[in-house]
Amino acid sequence: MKVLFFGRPADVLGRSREIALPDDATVGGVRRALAEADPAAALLMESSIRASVDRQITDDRATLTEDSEVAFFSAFSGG
Amino acid sequence: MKVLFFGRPADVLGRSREIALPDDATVGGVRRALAEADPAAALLMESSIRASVDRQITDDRATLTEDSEVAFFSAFSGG
Amino acid sequence: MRIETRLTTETIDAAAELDRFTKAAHGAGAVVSFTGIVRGGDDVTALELDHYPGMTEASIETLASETAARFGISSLLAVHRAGTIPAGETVVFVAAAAEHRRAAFQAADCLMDRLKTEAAFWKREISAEGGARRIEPHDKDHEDHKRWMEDDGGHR
Amino acid sequence: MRIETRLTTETIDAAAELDRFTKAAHGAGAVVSFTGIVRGGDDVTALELDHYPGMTEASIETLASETAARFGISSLLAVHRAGTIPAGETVVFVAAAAEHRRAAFQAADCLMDRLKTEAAFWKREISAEGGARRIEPHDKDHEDHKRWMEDDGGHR
Repeated sequence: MKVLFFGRPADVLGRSREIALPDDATVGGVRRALAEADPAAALLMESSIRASVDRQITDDRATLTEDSEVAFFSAFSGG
Repeated sequence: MKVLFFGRPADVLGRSREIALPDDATVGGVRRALAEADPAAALLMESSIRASVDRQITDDRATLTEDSEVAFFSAFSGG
Repeated sequence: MRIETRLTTETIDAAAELDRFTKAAHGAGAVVSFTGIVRGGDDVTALELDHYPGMTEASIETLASETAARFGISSLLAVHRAGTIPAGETVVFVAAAAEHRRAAFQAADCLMDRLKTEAAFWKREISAEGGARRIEPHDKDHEDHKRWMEDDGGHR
Repeated sequence: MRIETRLTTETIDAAAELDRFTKAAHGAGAVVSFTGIVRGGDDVTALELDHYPGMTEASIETLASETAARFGISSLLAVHRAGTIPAGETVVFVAAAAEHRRAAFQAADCLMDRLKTEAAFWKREISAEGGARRIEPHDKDHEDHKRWMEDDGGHR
């Protein structure tokens, strides 16, 4: 599955990564899988890093399939 | 001396009048002289009708000469 | 601090004013504009704004200067039309530029509230039949105006 | 109620947007606009705004719709630029039209405060040497944003 990064996560991890759907097929599961596989991804465990599934902001309990588009991002800054 | 009217006073009295400088040569004196000479000018005695001398807003105690330009007007309404 | 005020009996082109104002407001991060348009309907076809030459211009200048100083505004523009203004046309245009948006919003907002009750104009609504109805500030205008008097103990 | 939102990587012409918006806002008595401009200086030559296609547009649309409904706005426009925006160019333009000026001011002001913290953009300052510094909302932005959450018990 494809995971996208925006803001501070993108600064550290680049724009996207392709990973296997973890056994814990939730947003929280993907967060932990990424952080365990790469020390640089530790920032994904910060509470300020929010997530979306298929472009809808969700919490860590949201469940995923292989086709889900997951994104992790720091605080928005528009205008 | 010339007295100008704006707003409600102008609706009733027209744009201006030429009068002799009253013995009480103050803004209040002009107010009373006009109201006594013409019943239509009674509205000048309303407290909401303000006055200016030479385009500066003043109170009724301001003193006048034959050359003063006095104006009486109702509430401003700009914008 | 750059302050420009103008009284005109001609049409006001709000977009052209904004363009010129923004181009001259070097270094500003925020520009807020207000366009006041004569509303038709209820048989109103125009507003007629009488003014007192000399006193009216001075009243607008004073309000603009006080507003710019109060909110730390880098550029402020106020263009006010007088005479007969048909429904759909612009009666007043105000623009405020500042480093940050809060000051620009407050300055434009405050200046409009003050122009409503402190700029030396007298207003009548003209109807299709040629009737004229005198308009004075509403209670709402006085309430809006009062919002700006609490912080500084009044400005008159 | 007419709501238009647009995300663009092209230059925003604030004056042209205001002109078009005001002409279409029939019957409005008040139009408030906000132009946000990239400030240079301190070695900043541009802002770089990253966005998430689809999610960003939806976030702007939601904010505009909620703002228009909340303040009873007849027309609302929000144009937001993305990509690299040189100092001196417009990053965001917002316009609100209403019957009366208070609603138009509040809507433009509130929409800007919400766009700052709720529109899905991520911002970096680009310096002359090519360096990039990540920008996140300031405390001031969060304070500004909170002003609009007191009346209605929050809108998230």
